[in-house]
Amino acid sequence: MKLFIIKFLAVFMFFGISSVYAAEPSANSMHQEETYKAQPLGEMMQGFLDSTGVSALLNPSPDELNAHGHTMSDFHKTWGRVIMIIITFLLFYLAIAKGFEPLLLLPIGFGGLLANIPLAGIAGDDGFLGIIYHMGLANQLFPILIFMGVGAMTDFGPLLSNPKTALLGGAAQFGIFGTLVGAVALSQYTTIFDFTLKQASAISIIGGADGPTSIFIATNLAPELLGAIAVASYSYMAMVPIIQPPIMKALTTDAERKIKMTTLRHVSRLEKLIFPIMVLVLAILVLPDATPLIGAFMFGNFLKESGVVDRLSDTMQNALINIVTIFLGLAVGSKLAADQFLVADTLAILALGIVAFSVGTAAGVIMAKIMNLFPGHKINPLIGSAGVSAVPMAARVSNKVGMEYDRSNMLLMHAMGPNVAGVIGSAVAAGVLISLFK
Amino acid sequence: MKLFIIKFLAVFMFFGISSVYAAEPSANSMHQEETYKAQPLGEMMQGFLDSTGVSALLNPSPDELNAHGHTMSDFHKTWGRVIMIIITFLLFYLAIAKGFEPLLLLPIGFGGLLANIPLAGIAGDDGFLGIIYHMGLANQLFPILIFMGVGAMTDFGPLLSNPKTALLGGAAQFGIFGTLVGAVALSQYTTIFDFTLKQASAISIIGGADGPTSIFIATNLAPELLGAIAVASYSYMAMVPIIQPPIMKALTTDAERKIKMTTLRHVSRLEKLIFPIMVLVLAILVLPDATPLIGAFMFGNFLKESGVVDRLSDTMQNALINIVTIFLGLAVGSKLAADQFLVADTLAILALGIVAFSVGTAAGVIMAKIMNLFPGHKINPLIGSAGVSAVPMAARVSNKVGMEYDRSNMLLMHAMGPNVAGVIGSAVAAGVLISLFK
Amino acid sequence: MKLFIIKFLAVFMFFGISSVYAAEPSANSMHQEETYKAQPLGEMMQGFLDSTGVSALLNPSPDELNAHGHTMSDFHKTWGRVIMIIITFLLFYLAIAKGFEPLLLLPIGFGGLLANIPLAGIAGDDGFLGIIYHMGLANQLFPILIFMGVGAMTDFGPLLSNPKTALLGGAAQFGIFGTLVGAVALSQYTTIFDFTLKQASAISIIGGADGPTSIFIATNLAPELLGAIAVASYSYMAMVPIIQPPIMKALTTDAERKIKMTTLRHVSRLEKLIFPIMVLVLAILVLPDATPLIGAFMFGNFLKESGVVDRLSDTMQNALINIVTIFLGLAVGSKLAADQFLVADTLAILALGIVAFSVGTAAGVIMAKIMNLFPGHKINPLIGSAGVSAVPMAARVSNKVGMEYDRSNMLLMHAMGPNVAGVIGSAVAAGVLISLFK
Amino acid sequence: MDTNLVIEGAKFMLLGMGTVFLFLILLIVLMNAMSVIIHKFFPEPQTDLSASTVNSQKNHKTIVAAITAAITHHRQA
Amino acid sequence: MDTNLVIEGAKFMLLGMGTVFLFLILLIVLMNAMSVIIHKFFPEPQTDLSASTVNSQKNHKTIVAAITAAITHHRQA
Amino acid sequence: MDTNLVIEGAKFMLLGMGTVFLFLILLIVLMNAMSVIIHKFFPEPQTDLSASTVNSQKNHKTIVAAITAAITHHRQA
Ligand code: NA
Ligand code: NA
Ligand code: NA
Repeated sequence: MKLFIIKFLAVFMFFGISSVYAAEPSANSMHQEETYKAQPLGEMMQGFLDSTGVSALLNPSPDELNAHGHTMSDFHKTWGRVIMIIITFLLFYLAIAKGFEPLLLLPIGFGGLLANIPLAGIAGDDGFLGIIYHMGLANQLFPILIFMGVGAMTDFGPLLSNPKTALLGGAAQFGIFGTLVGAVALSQYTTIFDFTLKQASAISIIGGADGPTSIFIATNLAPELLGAIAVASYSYMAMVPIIQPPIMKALTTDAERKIKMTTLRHVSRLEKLIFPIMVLVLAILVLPDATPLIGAFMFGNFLKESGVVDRLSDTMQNALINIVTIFLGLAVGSKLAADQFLVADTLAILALGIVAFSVGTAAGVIMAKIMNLFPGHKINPLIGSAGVSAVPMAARVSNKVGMEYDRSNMLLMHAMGPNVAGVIGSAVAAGVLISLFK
Repeated sequence: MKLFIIKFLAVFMFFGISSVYAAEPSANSMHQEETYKAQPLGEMMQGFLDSTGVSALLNPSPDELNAHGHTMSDFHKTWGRVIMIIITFLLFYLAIAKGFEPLLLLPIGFGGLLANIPLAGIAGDDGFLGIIYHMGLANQLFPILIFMGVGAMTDFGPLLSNPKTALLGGAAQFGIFGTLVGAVALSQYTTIFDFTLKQASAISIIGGADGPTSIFIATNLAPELLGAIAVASYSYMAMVPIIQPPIMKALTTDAERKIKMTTLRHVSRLEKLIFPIMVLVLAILVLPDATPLIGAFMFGNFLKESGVVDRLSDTMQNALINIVTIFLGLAVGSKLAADQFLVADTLAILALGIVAFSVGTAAGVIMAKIMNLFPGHKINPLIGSAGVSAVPMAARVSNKVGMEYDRSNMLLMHAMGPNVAGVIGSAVAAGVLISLFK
Repeated sequence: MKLFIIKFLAVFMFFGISSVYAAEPSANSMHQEETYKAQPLGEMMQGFLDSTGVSALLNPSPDELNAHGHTMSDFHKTWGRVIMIIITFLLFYLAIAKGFEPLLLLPIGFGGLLANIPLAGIAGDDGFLGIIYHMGLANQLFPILIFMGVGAMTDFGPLLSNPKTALLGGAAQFGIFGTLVGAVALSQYTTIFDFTLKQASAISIIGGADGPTSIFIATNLAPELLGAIAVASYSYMAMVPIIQPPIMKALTTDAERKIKMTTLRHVSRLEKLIFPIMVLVLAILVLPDATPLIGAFMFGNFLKESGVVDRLSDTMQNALINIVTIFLGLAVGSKLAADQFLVADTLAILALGIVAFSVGTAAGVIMAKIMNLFPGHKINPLIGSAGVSAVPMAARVSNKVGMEYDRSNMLLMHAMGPNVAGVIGSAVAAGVLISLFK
Repeated sequence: MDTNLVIEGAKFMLLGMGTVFLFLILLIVLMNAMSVIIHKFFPEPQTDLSASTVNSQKNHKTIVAAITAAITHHRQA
Repeated sequence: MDTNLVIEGAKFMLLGMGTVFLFLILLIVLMNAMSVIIHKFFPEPQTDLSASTVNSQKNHKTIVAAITAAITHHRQA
Repeated sequence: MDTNLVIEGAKFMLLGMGTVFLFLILLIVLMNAMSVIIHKFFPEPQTDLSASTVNSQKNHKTIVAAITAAITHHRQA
């Protein structure tokens, strides 16, 4: 041991000798301008007390600015922050105890908690939440990367084996556009809401039940509403087992709920391989504005189905999507600062979001009933609700409700078709909105 | 369940009350300037039809610009894009059905597909391909990170046990410089090519048969040719089993092909540990301009051989290199836009690339024959072709051709020496080119 | 095979025909301004020789600038670089042969090696070390991400089961502030040191024995000293088994060293889940300036303890922290350029760092002795030294020294309490320093 | 000159739902066409299935062999 | 008008150590309070433990079953 | 005053191939020197090999023990 210390001291000596050689004054060793100003201890203590969170929450400084450099109301500096912090605790509770989409609500909630800390400026341009936000959310890269990973996790087999169920995923998009009309109507004729067409569009996309799509569109059309939209979107996706069943039951008869669907045909590997390219080419021809989302999704899916780049596909589904999920969640959470979230708009967004979800669910179910008016294999309308996407939970709900009425009726795989079609449908709807505001 | 809904509504109420407190007008709730302009439905439909891909491909707008803000010819806006999309399909076919370097050709191809979508601007500065390009390819970070991972995957043992085979990896660089002379000669005296010295250098490096080195140099010397150079480089690396054998057989006699090489000596761990540092120090002394590439490569190798940071080495070889491969591929693909790829230069690059590859292969084989003129253990000239690098495929080709003539002649490990020396040789050649253009 | 070649040639033809269609002159095919200037071969050779590392080290160009665009002394261009390269070799030796924190010292050392290469400019703004530095170290993102990962690896159970041991982790911070006073005193009254208050603070934080905290504070308060501070911090953390035992033994009696501590009580999952939130809320109320560090740490810990996002927690502890460790190490290493490291300050930093470490160790041990003056369960003072953090090595040292005197005395889990409290304590101390210089 | 947002919203709905259904109907047509074409011209080789079964059997046997070797080794030790 | 750095350093120490101890003492108080509250109002269900044991036993059994199946298979083969 | 690119290219080749060979020849010399020095002064301890064998044997035994335990457990159950 002693020998070792001697060795180490020798290294020290070496540094020493080296340093002596470095005799010329260098830029580093010059005494820097001292930015620190001495104060009497009393003032210093007072200054320190003023910099505690307790003081900042009770006696906010009038010149404290928000993350965007704007002034904030006193409410947003004080109770607003306390309320927001309590709201993030509720998100934690829902995520952990109730299992509400914890993968996103925990990082979003924690980001919101950090964003509401006074004086620290964590969500500001120099804070780490702000840095992460600008790194990948302001430019919409994170939702795109998430979409790649989700694409690599998606199996289009059930849709390919029963293509016509795609229509259910189309009908469910009525949740988006119906809510859009409702939102602008209430904005125009009442004083309840006051949304621009852009904002209403960004909100209505919650009805698409796709987190990344919602975040992508919100960042694009109404970044000031991003926090509320993301929270509403993921919360409602988590609440699918609560929101959907009553609607599904109200719109179907007992006989309809017991419809058994024919077994799905086998889908060849080649079909699955060509499908992502086919969808992308169709999007190119019909709606190029939807191709960033659809392209990213189909990129992930194509890599998986190719079967020759498993290491890339695995990384997309694991390390990459996990890292991006952490960053995306924190960045979205940075938009939960009190002065941005505790506004009347948020309540309106939450209300419109659940309307959008419900309308989408109903539209999917009704579409199935309409399709049953035509000849051909009958569709169990319970799988219509899966068209909103919220993959794969909505499909599981279809299955569960179906089994309530006939324990031998396995609807899961049948519901996966409209479920993934709903993702495509929402991406198309998003493309239409982007296109209209260009 | 009902209890739960009540709880959730309570949260809602809470939001509501909070929002009421937030009574003062905030920046968010103020009505934003509406950027949307109302149009009659007919015009709107027309505008929407104009924004379809079909329309954009058939009647391109005269003021549509490319990713760099320059004007494009009508050909590049229409059939050019269609042709490029078909070319990316060919890349997919080669990667999936023929096993052509799918890890890079699939992401490159998909990036190319996305880059040729009209109106969407995915390869533009605000599109996600453009963002990824600027994040890590414009600044040459991605090829450096790939090199780190490749370094961590490389075993210099075979080279250390038979050092003189490094000369084969040197001779193969004649593929680079010979092609360079040819390219400038044809540019000077004919009208076939019209390359500057910089462009010719960037193209010739394809003969180095190292993807990251090619991309690094192309980004440095001729970014406008990056797409074609990268595609050529990876395509030819994938075609090594087709390109090399005829050349190898034409240049060797039957007796030469049956030469058996002496067994490789055991290499100690310490040798492998010191080797990367030794190469780097040599590069520092001889050619500092090669040290970014060689340094990154040897960093990865040194971490692996140190044996004390396996978790870093594993991450480099897996999560990190996979993520960067996805990004690098997409970013390179963004340079496959029709207006950049469908130019006469591309054909010239493809032609020069295969010449460079073939010359390098021949030079390696001939070098082995020259070395056999001197006394000492004889070298089987079939391992000379492995000097182009294309690790480890070229070494496998040497082995395979060798076994065609003598089933008991295992050349694989002997060929790994020139194979990895070829990587170093190409990095040195790249350093010379960077140095000359500084 | 031939068929295949024909197919490939068909692709070529296709390119060719496409290119012919692309007849109009494009920006790419126009001959670019040639930046290269022809020289006689002799001059070229001379120029090339001047661009070798040997020449740059022996005859440095007078107008060579450092990574920040400032002039350098001749010493720093020549022997300084050689010395620094040798120092990085010493770091490699310590990391590999002696097991000194290889996860960080290897990347830091290699970064230092690359940063001292003449002419290559790897640590400059366009070099890859410079790019990595600006990507995540200049903005302090990397240490924050490391802290998240470390948080996800930390178990607060031992602290929760014996809360009062947190005081030991507090006392050890005396190493920071005691050294701060000493450093400014020697700067004021002697000519040995010449540090500003900011610099002295950044140096003293080495006594916190937390790598990320040191790097975070150094980047914040004295980026010009970052290299030396990081190297000192990690070196001393690695030397804990050498530095601490003599101090621990000198300050304790034989009876004290044999004190057996009561078994730790079981800690419920809920306690572990609430703890990170509790610490963060306390930090918000008392010291918001400490919340970036504490928030990141507790985010990681909270995700782990939540038990519902294991895939995120695993990624944080593996892929993410490993990638960031590689980048952080290289970026820190880029600050080991001779002109920044081979200055008298470095020696002072190394000297002050070990003082800070020793004072912290002593303060922890003495605090335990003071606590034993009060009634209640006795604390073995050997666990006091673990309060400096250096998790988990300091706790292991406590255990090892304890077993030297009583082989049945297992102190490890008891020492983990002050060990993790030391991390919190250092983060609070860091927050105080940030707050005072705001 | 105020824009009637409701009418605009209705136009959005018309265009949006129209495009979504157009897209999905075209997709259904293409999926059906692809299925017909692939089953006619590129039928999935039956051997594929058996190949993968063979493969998994092979894996299975490898595991069994490893375990047996381990046990044998243990008995001998 | 020169600042006496030593006095400033001493003030830093006072504030710094004061804050660190204040923070940790509050934390100790909170930890103790939390422990009391949780053990009183949210005692950890004993079933949790047995549940996890059952779970791990289940895993264990699965492994054993797999090995046995493998061996049986091997003997039959 | 036009540059003759071919001559420039030839110079590049000369310098380039020269540097590549110079570099690799120096590397060969260094590799041989290193080999001699390391085998003379830092011979690889033979124990290393056996240590790793012991280690892998240990691993092997652990696996065997685990399997045996599993089987015993299963028989008893
Ligand atoms: Na959807
Ligand atoms: Na090469
Ligand atoms: Na500490």
